Amino acid sequence: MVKEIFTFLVGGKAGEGVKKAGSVAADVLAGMGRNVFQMDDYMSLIRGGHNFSVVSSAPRKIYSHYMKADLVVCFDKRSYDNHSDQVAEGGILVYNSDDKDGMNGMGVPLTSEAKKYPVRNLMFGVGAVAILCAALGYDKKYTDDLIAQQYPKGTEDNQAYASTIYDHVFPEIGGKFKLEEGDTVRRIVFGNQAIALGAIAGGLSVYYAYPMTPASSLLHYLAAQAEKFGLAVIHPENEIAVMNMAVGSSFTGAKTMVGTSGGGFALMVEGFSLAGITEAPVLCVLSARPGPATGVPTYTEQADLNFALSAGHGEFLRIVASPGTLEEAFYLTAQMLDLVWKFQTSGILLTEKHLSESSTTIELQPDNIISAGGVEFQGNGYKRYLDTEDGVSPLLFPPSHEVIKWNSYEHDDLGITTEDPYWISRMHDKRNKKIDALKKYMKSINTVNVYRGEHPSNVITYGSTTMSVIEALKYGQINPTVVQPVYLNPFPVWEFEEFKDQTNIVVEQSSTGQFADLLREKAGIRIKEVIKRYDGRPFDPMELSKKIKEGL
Amino acid sequence: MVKEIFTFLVGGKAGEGVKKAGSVAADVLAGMGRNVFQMDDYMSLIRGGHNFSVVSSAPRKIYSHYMKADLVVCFDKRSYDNHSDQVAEGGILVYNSDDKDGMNGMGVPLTSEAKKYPVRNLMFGVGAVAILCAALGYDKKYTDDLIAQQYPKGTEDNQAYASTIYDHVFPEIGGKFKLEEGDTVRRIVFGNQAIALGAIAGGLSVYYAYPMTPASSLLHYLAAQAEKFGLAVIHPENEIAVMNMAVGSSFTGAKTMVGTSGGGFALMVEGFSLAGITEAPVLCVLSARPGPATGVPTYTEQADLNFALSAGHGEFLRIVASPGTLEEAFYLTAQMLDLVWKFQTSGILLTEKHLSESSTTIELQPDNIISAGGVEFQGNGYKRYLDTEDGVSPLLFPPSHEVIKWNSYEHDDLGITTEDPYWISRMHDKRNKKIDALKKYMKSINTVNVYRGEHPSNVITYGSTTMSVIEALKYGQINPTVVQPVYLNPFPVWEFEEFKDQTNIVVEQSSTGQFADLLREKAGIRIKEVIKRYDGRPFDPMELSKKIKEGL
Amino acid sequence: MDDLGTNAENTWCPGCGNFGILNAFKKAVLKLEEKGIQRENIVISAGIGCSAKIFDYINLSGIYGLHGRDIASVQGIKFANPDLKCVTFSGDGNAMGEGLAHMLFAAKRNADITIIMHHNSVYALTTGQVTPITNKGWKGPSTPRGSVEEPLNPLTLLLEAGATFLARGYTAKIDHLTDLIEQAIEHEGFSFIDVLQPCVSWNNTYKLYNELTYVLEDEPKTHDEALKLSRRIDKLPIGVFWRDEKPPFHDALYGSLNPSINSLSREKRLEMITNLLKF
Amino acid sequence: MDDLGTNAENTWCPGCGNFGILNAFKKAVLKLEEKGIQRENIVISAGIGCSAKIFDYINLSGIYGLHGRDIASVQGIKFANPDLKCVTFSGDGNAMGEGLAHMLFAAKRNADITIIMHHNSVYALTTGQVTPITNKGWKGPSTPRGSVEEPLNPLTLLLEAGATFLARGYTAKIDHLTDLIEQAIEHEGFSFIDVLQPCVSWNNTYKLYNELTYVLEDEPKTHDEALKLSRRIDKLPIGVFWRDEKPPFHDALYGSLNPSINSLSREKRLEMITNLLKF
Ligand SMILES: Cc1ncc(C[n+]2csc(CCOP(=O)(O)OP(=O)(O)O)c2C)c(N)n1
Ligand SMILES: Cc1ncc(C[n+]2csc(CCOP(=O)(O)OP(=O)(O)O)c2C)c(N)n1
Ligand code: SF4
Ligand code: SF4
Ligand SMILES: [Mg+2]
Ligand SMILES: [Mg+2]
Repeated sequence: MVKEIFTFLVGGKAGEGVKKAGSVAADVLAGMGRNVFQMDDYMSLIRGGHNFSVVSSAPRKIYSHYMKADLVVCFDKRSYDNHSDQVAEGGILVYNSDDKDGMNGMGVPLTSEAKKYPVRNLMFGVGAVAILCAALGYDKKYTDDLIAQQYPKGTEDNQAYASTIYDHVFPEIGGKFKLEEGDTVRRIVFGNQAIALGAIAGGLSVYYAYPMTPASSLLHYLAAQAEKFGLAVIHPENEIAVMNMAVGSSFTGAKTMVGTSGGGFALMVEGFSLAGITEAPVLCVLSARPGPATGVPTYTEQADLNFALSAGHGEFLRIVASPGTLEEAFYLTAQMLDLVWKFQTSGILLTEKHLSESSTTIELQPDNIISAGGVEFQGNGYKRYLDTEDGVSPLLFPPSHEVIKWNSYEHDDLGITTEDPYWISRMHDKRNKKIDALKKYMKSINTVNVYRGEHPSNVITYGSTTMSVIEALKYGQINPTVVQPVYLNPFPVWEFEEFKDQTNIVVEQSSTGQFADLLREKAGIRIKEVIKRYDGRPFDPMELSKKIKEGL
Repeated sequence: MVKEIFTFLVGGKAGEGVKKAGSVAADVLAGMGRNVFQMDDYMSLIRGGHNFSVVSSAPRKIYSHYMKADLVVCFDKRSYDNHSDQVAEGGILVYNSDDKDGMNGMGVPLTSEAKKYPVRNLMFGVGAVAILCAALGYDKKYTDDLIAQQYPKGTEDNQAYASTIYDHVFPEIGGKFKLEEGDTVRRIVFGNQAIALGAIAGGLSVYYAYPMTPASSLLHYLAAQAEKFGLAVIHPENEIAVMNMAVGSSFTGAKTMVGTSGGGFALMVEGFSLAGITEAPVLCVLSARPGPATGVPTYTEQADLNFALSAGHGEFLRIVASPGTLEEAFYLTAQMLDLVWKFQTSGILLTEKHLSESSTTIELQPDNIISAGGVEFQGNGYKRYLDTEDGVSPLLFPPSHEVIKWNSYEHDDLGITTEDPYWISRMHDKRNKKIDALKKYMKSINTVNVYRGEHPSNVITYGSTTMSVIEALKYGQINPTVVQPVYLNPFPVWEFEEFKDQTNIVVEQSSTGQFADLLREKAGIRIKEVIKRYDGRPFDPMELSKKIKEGL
Repeated sequence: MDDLGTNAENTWCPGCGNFGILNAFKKAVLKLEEKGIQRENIVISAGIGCSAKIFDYINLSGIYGLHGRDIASVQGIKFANPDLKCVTFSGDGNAMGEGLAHMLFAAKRNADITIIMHHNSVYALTTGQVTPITNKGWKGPSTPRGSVEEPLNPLTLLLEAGATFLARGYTAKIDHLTDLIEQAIEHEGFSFIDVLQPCVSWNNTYKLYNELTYVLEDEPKTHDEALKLSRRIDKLPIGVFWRDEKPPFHDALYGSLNPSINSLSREKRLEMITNLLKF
Repeated sequence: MDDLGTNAENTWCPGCGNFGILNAFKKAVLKLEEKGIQRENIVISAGIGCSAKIFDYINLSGIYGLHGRDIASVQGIKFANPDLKCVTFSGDGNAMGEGLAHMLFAAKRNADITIIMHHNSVYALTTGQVTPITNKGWKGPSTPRGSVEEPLNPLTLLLEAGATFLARGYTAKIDHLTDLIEQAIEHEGFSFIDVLQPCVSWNNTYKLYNELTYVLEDEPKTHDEALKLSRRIDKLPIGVFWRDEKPPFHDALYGSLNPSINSLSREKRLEMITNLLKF
């Protein structure tokens, strides 16, 4: 059986190596030159519960996992209950016969075999990998080498275990799946890694963050890379410190970024407003999860949009952009770092758990990256808040013979506090000029992705949902035009003129349809239907394609 | 000379009794049965600088101070420089001849006379009061009594000083202004006092706040009234504590309110979102000043509108309403307290320095007040988040045999944490139902004030700017219809149908025109012109009436 | 005791110290019931973290608050209804990191609440980062080269802030911990228990604590003795470190008023306001 | 010295203790210049309050931050450019109230910054409310019946948090204060000066401080002595209370890296990333 798309799903308890098995599967499939997309679904706990990892692959670029899998491996009864009906036609279901028997599919004694070894940690995952290897027709040598490479701890036990499991399943499923090889072997990158690398490429020097899912892996990745790239990566006492420290660091000219999720961002908004009035270039990565409040920490949602668009008291330029794919996350992060420096203001890279924590094969052109910059002052008589034609004042950094004052109060052009009506309104005007200047600049760059289709209607979406939409259209072989605003504030209305009165379907992960409202309210878009999902799970391309078809 | 409107303006340094003189003047004028409006303009400092107080009065209800004054008293040169061109036709300018002489107007040796007394604190203010009494034709006895009543400390010195100043000016200006008496003597109330009294009337039990101008006087007033009314009024370590404590208090059934300005509110938004998901009834008074960040603490602006409308991560019902007058502030605060309890959610009473800190004669009908309420549970098997038709679950408070769990995580109907897609989307739906239920309810109450006029066009405004608009129209004798949405979220679009395509002029105190955008985007209002002011000062009715005339 | 549990799925790692806290707390509630404190008068709160999950497992009313803010919310409950016994379960990251100011101020004002701090020296639920009380050198994902900071000491800080009841317990000494929890809840005023809580997944300290802990024979008599004891690291005393008497905040501020109950009637309020607005 | 001032209008009350801090600071800068520390290498910050207005009056670069957050912002400056000497002026409400956690953590991590705390025991700019270090009984507008809380002690808390330089000064002893400021700025690591600052408008403590303050002869040698001294209230010692040596945070975390200067070139970064993405 040769299939274009091949999906592997592995489910079990946290601590059993589910995610790792998914990653290894992704590597195996990527090693065939295929493109892969891995989505990890896990609960907010450390051991137990129910996690699963699903890896879809294709010779072509693939934008989403599929919930119907060709090979499903379940470590326990709960996984079985959750996933036994997600086996694709002609697919295989493998379950742990020690946990419950007499079920459909193929039973494998994962537990009793594992018990023969001292360290059982992650071992089920190793078993899943062995099952995958067998199903794909790889031999034992390949499997052994793979285990050696991917499980450096306790390799021998793991190899022995893998071998047993392999032998168990091979007779029945060996070589069941013949997959087309792809053109080239690509790196797999996870979303927050793409963001981190984009930031570094764009010139990042300092990163502050307090851990918060799903932004934590950005902190972890950057902390691990700090020494190599000469970065300061700091985890302070709380998010308020994070934002206020970031303003301090940007004062020195260091390109500074912070990252968090909704609750942490809520704590940052006072400092965000500080960045607004001091005109401090600070970029915040806001990776959303379902809210309000603590919400559902390890799942995905797009419900922080409105909050992001108007976060912070008072009026100032907030640049908000959201990447549609992991590739875009890489370039866009660098571009946003550039923009906050060019326009000296605060910016938000808005993303979601689904992008931050999913992985995919990726081809990046680091050379295409934009490096963050800004106008630097030359000469004497520096005025921090010089009112210029576009409202952007030249920058200067300490140490300097000139005095550079950033001020959280309203101020005159020297940065000295004022209560004078003249300066109050003038500084409002100055800052507002930057909004116009940015809009003008945005007209010279790509702010909306348009994937032209032949069907005379459009699907409008944004953020990580873009990936779901693209894959759904591919799967469903429908081709409306896909319109994805990358920039959300200022909203690039000028790009929407042509779509305004066409048949538009909006797809988003929010319960109130914030994005649809934004389109209607800011760009006057007529909307036929809004497809929403807000149970914390990303869209599945099959289901979504059906919904889009119905809507068109 | 008999005038309808009489305005008294007194200017000097902080600490010289400027504001007190304004209040005494307001009392004097109110004592004549007239209506008064007092606006205090002061810098963020304790001694020195330049403050002024302006009190306008009329036999009819008056909605604003006027910047052209009939009697101007300047304590120092700076005041003279600021206000000497603000004397109305036929008006009188009195200045301190010890600070600078040879100027227009009438010089009085305020300083050298004051030096004769040990305590000079506030004494200039006493002088200003004496000047007012003389100009209004009050005799010395009246003046003496007034001083005794208003300046209980150092009364005799103050009376002696007042007498000297009175004698100085009487020959020239004695009885210059003959004012029409009004119908009845009314109480003078300041904005935050109206809010405080409205809250108390509505059932307030607990108030938390951290001081922040222009919300501080709400804390101070409530702290002073706490014992009398049996309230807990607490000033904790910061605004984050304030909001999270408030959620805790509302858990017990106590009607709880908090108050702050933009920067403090920014710190509260995480807790605000907590109120959203726990469905905690909490009312926040957000009294705005110019931003961003520290901005201009003692001045006025309406730039926190968008922030208030979507504050907090995630999706939940945020009720936002803004009073147009001090009377409305009284009733609306009680009504908002009621609504947050009825719909178990967080609400914002959005106001501005101009309302919070201005004073006016007021006639209140406490009986018209609404008392805060909510559905209370009866019976057994309590479920905190029972999904009902309108999404509102019955309330129950500890101690109870039933278990009552409020949860910041997404939860099932018992309030137990969940990651189950079923409950996640169901609870989103449940909370969203409250939005619809509230909208339905809002259709049964007054959500938009419409002051019908004869001119075939409308002036749309909100918040304290409403007062400026009404007075400007009275002054300019123009009568377009004034439309003032009291509720801003959910926005009462249904009330705007008739105005949509008419000639609309918007008046607001923001630099980007947030309110105009809201009208355009939410209600599809066609807008001819937006009149904005954003130098921290409220509109002056004369100037504003000119602008409105031009716009019509 | 069973009915003090809930149907929520327990998602702690097998062997986690948090089980000890759960058991000790339930036992303490039963004992308090014997003494006449009804369970419905005990309300609980929790921040966010593994520790905080205990909220779902105890069948008592309360608020599952925000990370670091439970200490504020639980005070809010107390201040509005002083009749309730208010306990919050705080992770060490929660209480000493995000929530440090709230805890110190609760001690300062002698808020009549009980804080049970789950001391595992990691941000466990967010995968093992350093907390403010983690030892220098800790290699967590945010400090891959080892944390460079000295830990804070919760007990000495709280002593300086004016706490009136301070204790330390150990999850493996359930009866001892039960007793501490009972005393803490009974204490009128601020009470805090530093509970040594091994985290088997990120920081398994059972062996260490089994070796180092010992039960205090005598409670320190002076502030200085308490300080000294709190600083010990060669051995880890468990027991009551400090006890003092001061009027609780609500009492000092508004005496016997119970704001959630003693609300004036609508009529009374309106009458008083009408009078206030009359001349 | 004149050129250390600005054209900003000074809006402090005549006689305010803040003038003493302004003068002492300017003097200290001149003295440091004599020692070779150039003024452009000194940057300042401030929170919000009367105290913070000093930012406008000193002709040095820096950030006028948020209420309570200056201590975070000034650390942000330091961490990004460790070559700069970083000083912040914090009101006591600012440092001990809204900003308490930032201050304690700055001490804990030994951030190489100097905090000059204007100790006037009131929120002066917001009209005289109680601060966390105001004595019990204070009748401010938020505590009309008198505050019911005991004050915190900034020095003992900072000692417990691990501060490496602690001192107390008095605004009326300008030369002494100058000397303390100089030493604090020179100190490598966290430094804090508790400056007794009479507020003539809300809390005029000149008489009290003139009576109670005395200049310390010897610096305490031990932590215990420092604690004891910090607790004295019968007399108010001024001088250096504590001095310790520990590597400053930036140094411990990333050695000699100066993030704002030693940024890798674009080429180098892209090359490294390309390599990282290759097999
Ligand atoms: C404002 C905010 N920031 C960050 C988080 C993410 N977060 C959840 S739990 C936690 C740490 C928990 O550590 P601790 O309090 O020690 O609890 P433990 O898991 O160790 O019991 C963090 C940082 C959050 N929920 N909210
Ligand atoms: C978040 C926030 N809350 C409140 C305020 C209002 N505020 C400004 S200054 C101040 C207190 C200042 O007291 P302190 O720090 O002691 O300075 P002082 O005026 O006494 O020098 C407050 C509460 C603010 N600016 N920001
Ligand atoms: S990670 Fe640690 S603290 Fe969390 S449940 Fe597991 S053992 Fe307990
Ligand atoms: S109010 Fe106090 S602290 Fe502020 S300037 Fe006046 S004297 Fe100084
Ligand atoms: Mg912990
Ligand atoms: Mg102070």
